[in-house]
Amino acid sequence: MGDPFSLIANWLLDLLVGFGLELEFTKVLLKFLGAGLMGTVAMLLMLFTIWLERKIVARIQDRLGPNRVGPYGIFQTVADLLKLLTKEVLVPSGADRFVFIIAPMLVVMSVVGLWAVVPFAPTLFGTDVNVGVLYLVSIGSIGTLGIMMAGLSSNNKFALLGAFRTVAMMLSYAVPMILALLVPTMLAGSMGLVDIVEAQSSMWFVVLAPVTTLIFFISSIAEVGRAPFDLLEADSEIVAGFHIEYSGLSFGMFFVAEFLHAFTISALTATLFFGGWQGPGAEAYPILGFIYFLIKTGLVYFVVIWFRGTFPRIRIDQLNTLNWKLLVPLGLAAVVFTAVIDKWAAEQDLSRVLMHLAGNALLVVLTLFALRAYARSARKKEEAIRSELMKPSHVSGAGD
Amino acid sequence: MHEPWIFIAFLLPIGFILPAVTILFNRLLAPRRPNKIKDSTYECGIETVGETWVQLKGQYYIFGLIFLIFDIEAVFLFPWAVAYDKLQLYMVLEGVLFILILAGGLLYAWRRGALEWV
Amino acid sequence: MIPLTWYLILSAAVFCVGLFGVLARRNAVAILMGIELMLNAVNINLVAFWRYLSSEVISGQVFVIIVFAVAAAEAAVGLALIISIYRRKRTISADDINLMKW
Amino acid sequence: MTGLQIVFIAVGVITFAAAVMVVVSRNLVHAALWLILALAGVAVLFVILEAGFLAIVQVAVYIDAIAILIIVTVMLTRHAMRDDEPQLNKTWIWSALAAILLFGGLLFLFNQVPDLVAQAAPLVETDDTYLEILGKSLVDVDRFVIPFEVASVLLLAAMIGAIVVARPPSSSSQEGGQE
Repeated sequence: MGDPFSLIANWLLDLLVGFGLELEFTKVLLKFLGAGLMGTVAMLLMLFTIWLERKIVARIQDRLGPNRVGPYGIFQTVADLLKLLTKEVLVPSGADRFVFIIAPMLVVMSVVGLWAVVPFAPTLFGTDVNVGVLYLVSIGSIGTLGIMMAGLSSNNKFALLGAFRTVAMMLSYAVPMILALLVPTMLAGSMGLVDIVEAQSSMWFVVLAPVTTLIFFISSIAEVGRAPFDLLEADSEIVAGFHIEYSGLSFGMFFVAEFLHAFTISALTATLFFGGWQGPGAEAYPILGFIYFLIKTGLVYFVVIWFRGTFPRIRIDQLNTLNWKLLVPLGLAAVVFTAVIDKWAAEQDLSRVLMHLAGNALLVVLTLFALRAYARSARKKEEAIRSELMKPSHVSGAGD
Repeated sequence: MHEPWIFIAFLLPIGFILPAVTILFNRLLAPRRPNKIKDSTYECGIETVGETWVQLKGQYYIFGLIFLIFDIEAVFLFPWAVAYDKLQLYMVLEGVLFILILAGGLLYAWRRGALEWV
Repeated sequence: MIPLTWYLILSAAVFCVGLFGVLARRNAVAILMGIELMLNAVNINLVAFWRYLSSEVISGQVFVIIVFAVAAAEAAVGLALIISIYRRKRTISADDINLMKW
Repeated sequence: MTGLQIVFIAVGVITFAAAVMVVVSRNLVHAALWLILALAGVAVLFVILEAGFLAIVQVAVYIDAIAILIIVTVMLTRHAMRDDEPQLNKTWIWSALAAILLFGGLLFLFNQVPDLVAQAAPLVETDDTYLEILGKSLVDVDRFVIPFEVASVLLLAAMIGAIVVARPPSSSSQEGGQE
């Protein structure tokens, strides 16, 4: 009774086979239907999450947010969609037409593709491919390619520069993400996301690897290009970055991809580190697991929106420094710590959880010391420059 | 062995076709009156100066390069991480050595100032 | 089931296309692209032979992974060289990069 | 099984056509995009060959990293060569002949080998998945630990070498006006 997903799938299978279809063919057909359903749901879900996000951000900023169309403005996104649907799709002169047109589709594809391996419930997942984690990395990066194509084909130097900056940022932040993904793989002994969720039945990985969780979360927010990492398309400061020449729903697709990606990384964080559908009674009643999954994803998504509502945009050199000088070394250290500690704890027969927590605490302390040293040297440099500028000779020299 | 991939083989084209259909709808519904000024490059109303293909700076290459190296590193390390439970301590340490050698490369790039945004 | 020969023919065809690119293109980046095509053709062959002749041992896969690593290193250094040559000589045409020829 | 054959032929034709476009397109950005299509085709071939890990690695390494690096290089060096210049050198006809001859020779060779192996044995299922075997053999002293560590040294060397070569000369005067 608690498992409507396999119930429906089996019922459909029986029904279609009853029509005289071949079993193998029917299975493939069902997969096709499932994929179509998943893609459609993913795209339609945006109508809701965009509204949700606008509403929450508005509340954080002490505004009302959308409140005209429907109760609480819930149909605002539908109205926006209809408006965009009537906007002319421009292709700028001198643009590389074909590349220009397929770029947003590629971006959406890379995000929708991520959903294939996410286990929503014990019996509800697209597919359990044994290289799931690496799949996330490689398919997610195809979006980078789409952004680059958008910038290259627009025949606009600002689109080109925006695209290259975005690509540089996405490539940079993919590095700590890959490193962070190594840790759950190691702890679960598998790259399949279904296996990773099952390995968290006794203990969520966030307890074993809090530092890694944070690295993954931050780098995936950067990968999406969300605030506070949205400086490359900061609409209040520069024009729009790589999608400056896009209009109508061509632009809308970039928009959809970004919001869908934000939701997807919440789902992935919940899956990889917060136990996915794990919870009391989830094994017996998969529908309960699905609800747990939704609650966890919703909470993580709320944190993503919270980040967006509260953090100021960071500067581009800070963005760069944060990645290469903090997240990547920390990610490398976290992988090494986890690898050594887990094996060592197993050999010495020590408590796994305690050892991991101790290792992470040590990592945090070391990081704090390194940050203090870094901040001191930076302050010293700044003071040196300031005292240089304040010298009387310098001031009078400038007046001559 | 092919079975897990069939779903992906369907989902990726669907993820491509859905936005394509939406944009197609947009094209059918929306007016189409192109003119020269509307189609010109948008630079906040200022006339475009010079050619589009501005010279990019070499820094982008460095970031792509470091990403490439770490990507390959991941290719070697993910199987190692999958087999982690079945490895002995010295095998784990070999993987750690692999990471440390590459961390040396990162350190070099750092010292050379290749990681600065200029 | 697909005969092994199909893979061999496809890989040979891609290899020859890549070879033509390497021999005939003037632009150094295009030459590198040709090399990538050739490496990929080799990879198709390696994986096909692994699958058809020795799927019980893992060596074929390790072979391919090493080829990936070498291809990455080759692309990284090759492209860096092209950028460097462009900086110094303002050309990336393989015809003009002939200082070491005689 | 014919379904798989149809998929193979479609993917093979796309891969080959994309490969041809790589070497003939005048616009280097287009050539790079065609290269990406060819690489994606090869990834699908790996899936058909039941090497899922390698397929994903192909996407991760080639499409996400190497192809992007190639496009970046094309953009960096775009001013050196215009699209309307001749893209092939003077001896291209001989190159084409060499490539065709090589292809003919290879076909001849395939014809000589009597019936390679028509049927692939199904993959043996063991207790360990093949990824585990792969990971284990990479760090096993009796198997591939030397290539594994040498690969890391190779990557280190490539990284340092490429940074040294690609870094702009310290006097940035000649690079004026860059973004």
